[in-house]
Amino acid sequence: MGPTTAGSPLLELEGITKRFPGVVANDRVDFDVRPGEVHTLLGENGAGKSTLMKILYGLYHADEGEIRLRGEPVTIDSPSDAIEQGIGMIHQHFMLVPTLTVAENVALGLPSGRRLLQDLSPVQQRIRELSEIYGLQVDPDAYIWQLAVGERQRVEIMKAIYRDVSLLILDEPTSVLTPAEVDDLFVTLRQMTDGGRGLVFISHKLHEVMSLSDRITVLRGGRVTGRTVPSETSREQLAHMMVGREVRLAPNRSEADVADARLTISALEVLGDRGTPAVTDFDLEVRSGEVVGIAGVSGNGQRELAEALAGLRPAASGTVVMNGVETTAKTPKEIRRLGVSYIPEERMRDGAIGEFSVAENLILTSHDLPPTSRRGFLNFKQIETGCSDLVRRFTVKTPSLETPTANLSGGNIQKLIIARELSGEPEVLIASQPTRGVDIGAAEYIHTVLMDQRAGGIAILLISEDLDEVIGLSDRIAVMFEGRVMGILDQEEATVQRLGLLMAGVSDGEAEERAGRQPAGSGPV
Amino acid sequence: AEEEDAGRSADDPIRIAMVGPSASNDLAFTQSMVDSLDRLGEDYNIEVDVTDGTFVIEDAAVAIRGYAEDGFDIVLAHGSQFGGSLSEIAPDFPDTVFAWGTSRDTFGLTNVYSYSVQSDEGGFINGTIAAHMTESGTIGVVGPIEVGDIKLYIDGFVAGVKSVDPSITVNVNYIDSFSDVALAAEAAQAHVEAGADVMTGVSQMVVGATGVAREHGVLWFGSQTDQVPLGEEIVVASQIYRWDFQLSQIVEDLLNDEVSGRVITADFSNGGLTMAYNPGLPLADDVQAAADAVEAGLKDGSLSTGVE
Amino acid sequence: MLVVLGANPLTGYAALLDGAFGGAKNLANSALKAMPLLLVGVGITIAFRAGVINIGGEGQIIAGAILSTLFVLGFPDVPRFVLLPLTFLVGALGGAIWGGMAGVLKSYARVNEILSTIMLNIIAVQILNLLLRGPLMDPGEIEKGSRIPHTERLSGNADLPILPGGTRLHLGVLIAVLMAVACYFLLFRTTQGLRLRAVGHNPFASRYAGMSVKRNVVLAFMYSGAMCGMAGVTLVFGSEGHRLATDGGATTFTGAAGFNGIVAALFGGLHPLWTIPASFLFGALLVGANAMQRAVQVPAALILALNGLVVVFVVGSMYARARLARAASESSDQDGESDSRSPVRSADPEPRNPP
Amino acid sequence: MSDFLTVSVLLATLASGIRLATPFLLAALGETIGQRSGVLNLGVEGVMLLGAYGAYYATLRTDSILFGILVSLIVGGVMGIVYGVVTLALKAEQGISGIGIFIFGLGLSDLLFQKQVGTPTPIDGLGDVAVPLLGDLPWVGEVIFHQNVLVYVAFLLVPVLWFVINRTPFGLNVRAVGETPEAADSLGVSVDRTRYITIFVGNAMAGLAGGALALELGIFQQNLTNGHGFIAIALVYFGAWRPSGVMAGAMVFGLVSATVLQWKTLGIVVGTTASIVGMFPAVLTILVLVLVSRRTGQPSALTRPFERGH
Ligand SMILES: Nc1ncnc2c1ncn2[C@@H]1O[C@H](COP(=O)(O)OP(=O)(O)OP(=O)(O)O)[C@@H](O)[C@H]1O
Ligand SMILES: Nc1ncnc2c1ncn2[C@@H]1O[C@H](COP(=O)(O)OP(=O)(O)OP(=O)(O)O)[C@@H](O)[C@H]1O
Ligand SMILES: [Mg+2]
Ligand SMILES: [Mg+2]
Repeated sequence: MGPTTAGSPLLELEGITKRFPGVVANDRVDFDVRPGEVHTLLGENGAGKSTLMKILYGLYHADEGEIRLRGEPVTIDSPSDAIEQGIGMIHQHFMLVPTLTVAENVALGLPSGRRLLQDLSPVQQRIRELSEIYGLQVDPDAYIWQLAVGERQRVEIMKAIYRDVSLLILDEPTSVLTPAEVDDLFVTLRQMTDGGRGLVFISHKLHEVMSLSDRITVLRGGRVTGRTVPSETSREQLAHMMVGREVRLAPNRSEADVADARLTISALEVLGDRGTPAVTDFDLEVRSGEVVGIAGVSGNGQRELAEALAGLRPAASGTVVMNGVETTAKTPKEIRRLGVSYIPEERMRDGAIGEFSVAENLILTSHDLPPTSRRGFLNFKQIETGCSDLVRRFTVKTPSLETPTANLSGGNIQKLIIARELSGEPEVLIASQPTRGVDIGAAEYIHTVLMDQRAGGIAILLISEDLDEVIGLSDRIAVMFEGRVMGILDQEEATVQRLGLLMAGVSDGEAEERAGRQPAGSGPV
Repeated sequence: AEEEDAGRSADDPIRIAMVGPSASNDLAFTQSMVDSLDRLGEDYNIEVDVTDGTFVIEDAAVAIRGYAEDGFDIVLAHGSQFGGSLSEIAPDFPDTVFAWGTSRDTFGLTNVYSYSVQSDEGGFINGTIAAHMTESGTIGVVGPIEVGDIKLYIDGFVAGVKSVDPSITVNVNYIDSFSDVALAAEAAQAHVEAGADVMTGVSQMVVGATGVAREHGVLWFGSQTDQVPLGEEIVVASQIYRWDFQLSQIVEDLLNDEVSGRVITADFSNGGLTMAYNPGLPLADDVQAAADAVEAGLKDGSLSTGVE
Repeated sequence: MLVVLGANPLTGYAALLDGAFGGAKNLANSALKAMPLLLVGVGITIAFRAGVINIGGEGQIIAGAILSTLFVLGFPDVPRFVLLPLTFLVGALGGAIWGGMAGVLKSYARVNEILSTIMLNIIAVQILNLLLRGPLMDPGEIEKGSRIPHTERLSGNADLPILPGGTRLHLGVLIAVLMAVACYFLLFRTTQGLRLRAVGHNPFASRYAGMSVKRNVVLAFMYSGAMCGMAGVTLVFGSEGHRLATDGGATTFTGAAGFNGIVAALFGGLHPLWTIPASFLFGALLVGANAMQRAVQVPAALILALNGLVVVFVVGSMYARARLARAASESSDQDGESDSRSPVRSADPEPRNPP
Repeated sequence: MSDFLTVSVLLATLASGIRLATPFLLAALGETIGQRSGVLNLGVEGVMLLGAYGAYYATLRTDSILFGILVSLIVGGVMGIVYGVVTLALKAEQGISGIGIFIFGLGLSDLLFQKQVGTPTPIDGLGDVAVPLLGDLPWVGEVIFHQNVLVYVAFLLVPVLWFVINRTPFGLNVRAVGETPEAADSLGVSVDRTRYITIFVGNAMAGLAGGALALELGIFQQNLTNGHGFIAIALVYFGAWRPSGVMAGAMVFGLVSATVLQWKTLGIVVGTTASIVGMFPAVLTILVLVLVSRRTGQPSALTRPFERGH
């Protein structure tokens, strides 16, 4: 990792200010990128990272400030302006058209060689060449919907490389990748900087930040609160800079007080959206007072597993027994009545109703149970007192119980969901990605709550892609790969490396064989 | 009692209100009444107010009641579908004269007139001429809904054709709509494809059928109003409803203070129905003679259409 | 627009205002015109709140009218105070069945509800015409040979009683208002209402919370249809003719209330209570337009054209209002996950000023 | 009558079916291109009515059918711009604003007709043109390849539209914008511009569909289209958003209507059975929607307004 390149910056952002109703998302932010470097933006949720990058990419307009490219002031009003200036962006969410092929996705928005006719053959040709050069395996004729997440991310990179960008923004590109894929990605990114390109990198994973960055800028509340380089800092220090206080990166775990089995999954098979098996031959047991983690790269059947356990997706075969009752043929409501709660993966989609008030969301799962409901009518007095209590106990930051939930911050919405799900005093909790996209401070709180619940005797199934989280919280860890359990490790024997290999589909035996041949420098810090 | 009659003196115009289901210029049922009111105005001192396009019966009912409340002397509910409402409204306004049609029902009320037409007579005349003019031996009829004066006309038309030559095929097609021009056109097209070289039809949807007729040079016979505007080169003859025949009787009753609800039927003998021939398409002499003979026979009662 | 049409706009508007609001009689007419709009509008509101678009008001009105007519034909001699409530119930049932079909089609066969309701409208009209030209035709008409497609005068026991005050106002108007209030309670005070709104805003979260989206979609359509069915009852048993009639065409007896009710609902900001004044204004506009038509001879089609503009304008301005509302409210971290929902569906549940 | 199964009757029905399918096809193809870009236009019926009136009135006044066709295209296009502003700039709920456009078109066309024309005055409609060679075929040529020019235009538009959607950069933009507008936008494809174009073209085609109806009939009257527009929308679902499928659907509807009419003309169905037959297209539409409900091909962004940064 070479020293920062001298010479004039590729990009300079000066005094960028962006206000949204009620928030200053960016407050006089200065930021620059030099050719050949990776400059990381770090900050908790809502710090304004994406906003700053969207301004640079022409998706938002800055209220104040100046953008200079290669020393020249420029105005960027739309993505086309950005593209014209040689800026590319990999967005926090995939920007791909699933029904089109890779080549079509790459060709989108580019002038065709044959003007009014779409001629894809030169595009396909060029994609193959670039695949070769950058070691990016993509098939130009494949449809996006056929691709796995990792492959899709490669297509995103290919789009940028194809356009020969000189500045590439990567907004949380690694959140959906296996550690091995992250390594591959970093190799490609390094190749890009070696070619003199500048990169802006955004990630919540501090070890990635430490390993890839040349420089790091930390945002808090829309303001720059720190600038540093990896060699002069640590993960703990970065966390402190982001949150503004001391953060415990690893939660406190007490001794497990395990009792009888509360959730038993045997030989479960679940079909995915396309009708092919997404979960196969799945066996797992979670006992009272125990956290069982499920690690894995997203798209390996975790979502289908969670949905099947919730009764949202039929099981093709196999059995699930919760609290002693077989549940595969039960409705979501019946399962909930057995004392099962969920923290769904997609919080705004599955967990809460944005337009509903905080109170309405808090009673969503118990609205038809006394005392919330009385003979079909809502008991507003009871709702008021019950919800105030929950908001206080779970420190949900909200102006009032009537506030539309969409107005809350992501972390607070997550706390609201957890408050609701734990309010029914469940015996089984299925938590999917409970801290995904949640900032360090809120994550710390959520971890504490989960540990308290475990101590209280709940059986917790924790599905997470965040290895630190899984290792930190779980008593046992099952790794899911292509719908199966690749292996189950006890907490003590679980390391990021071992889990990473299992997540990539390499069984423990194979892993030992390979141990000697690991590429240097690719291991996470 | 003349003086008591809402204080109307002989000099005041008679106020007539009309509620009609389709547009005043539909070249069909509603227009025939508007035209008739115009003709009536030549003989009487009248003031006319029209609400047209009230195909929704309840809207018509509100208008009928509104006119009655506003003190009109005569309120015309021009459409047999309005009878149900009228039977409920008329008893509330014993001093207002109501007339409706086509119908033969006064609900036993003394202030309700009903008017009807013996439209089978004109149908019979048209049918007679049509039978003489067809060369293919196939005639098409585009009808809307099988009710009242429409059914009478079409039955009369078929009878007229058969009276000349029973071997002629008459394809009758009720398209179940007074207004669906496209369907009427397609029905006409089907008739043409079935070999028809003469057609007839009733109601405002026939404009679709006459378009097809013009395109294929198929002769056309009309009813209700003079349909020559729909095709000078194809419209041979039309039966015309002269509602002023019935209206003038009602006005006379009113002026003579002899209002008593009754049924007034127009036919060729009393002049309530007449024929209009297209001067641009004169009939052959023998055909005209046959038509005139039928008309004369209907007038003096020596001939009957045989239609119920 | 009047000027373009060559009419004196002052005379026209004077006639419109007078026709709509001038005197008790005209006010009553406006209220009578508003009555089915209100019932349909409230029904449409329920559907909207549950995230489905019900264009099937016409068909559901007809279904309610047919079933209630059959009922009264079958039991003409039941005393009025028993017959009337039962007639409304049966009419509501008819509408609920017809609406429920669209719900079932959407939930269990994934048929777009906009299209299915439009088709169900057509089918209902044809069934109505079939019945009125066939088994339900007034025997008197058959006897006379005039064959007008309407039923016999229905039992006087089912006539909607005229309210005191010397106008034509009848019980149906009161029932419509009552239903609007009832639907307000249903939507915002009951557990069922919470489920309907939850499903409408976010089916995914509702599923996760244990609600059956399919079931609630069907229910929403049934409630919606029930309201329209009751509108059908008021149109038949409160009509001048006291009978079920058709013009044989697509407009039948409804006067396009099934469509105009949508306009009223939008006008009322998709809130049951605001739909009350909104439908009244709208009913007055329709009544006044008829007066204007007579005064300055402008075709009634003008009102239809204006209605269309109103719909487009109201829906269009919702976005602007939503934006303003968003700008006004304190908004914080949306976490980039809030998806853009249509402004209509994210209409906030609080009453808003009628336009 | 027993001769309803003769070859000539069948051919006549086929020809009639093709003719009846034409307005469906034109309107449905226009709706297809709009929906492929993610915009649902429920106002087709209203636009068709305005196009029909425009074509009729222009032809009535100028005696030029060509001018009439042009006017129907322009009227449709103008409505497209209006609808574009409402749904793209104002982000109005598409389902409802489309109904508004329908009601507006229904009212305005009737209003203008009553004020400007009044009495239904016929115009000389579109004459039939024989296709060279094919038109000379015995039997078939006589019946099927003697149609008015808009029939040929409509059927030619099927491959043209397929080509534009699948083989041109613009078509690529349309498909992307209808599926994942955010992705298209992030690559500099203007979502709004693409949609304005498809709505403009789609509505112009709806206007033309109305024009085809009016010029074929040589007349205009209130509610001339009588539900054509709504069935055209259903046909897009039927055809799974593909021009060829839409064409198949339009033919099915055309043929069903033609057969029903033929049967009525020949007295095979009479009286109240006619009502049963009258509801047949609607029942068929629902059945079809049930059968194709797999939704294969439905553009994911259909009815979803696009706003950058959301
Ligand atoms: N379109 C918008 N309208 C209103 N507020 C917005 C909008 N976009 C972002 N914000 C607000 O601006 C602030 C910064 O958000 P931004 O998405 O930039 O955060 P971030 O640092 O990228 O967070 P994360 O780590 O969750 O991605 C937040 O408070 C957010 O709620
Ligand atoms: N040479 C090429 N140039 C451009 N696009 C191509 C080429 N070859 C294949 N395609 C792409 O392949 C697909 C064409 O598939 P296909 O011919 O099956 O069309 P379709 O979408 O199924 O349409 P339909 O079945 O309605 O005719 C399109 O997505 C098209 O863009
Ligand atoms: Mg972000
Ligand atoms: Mg194909």
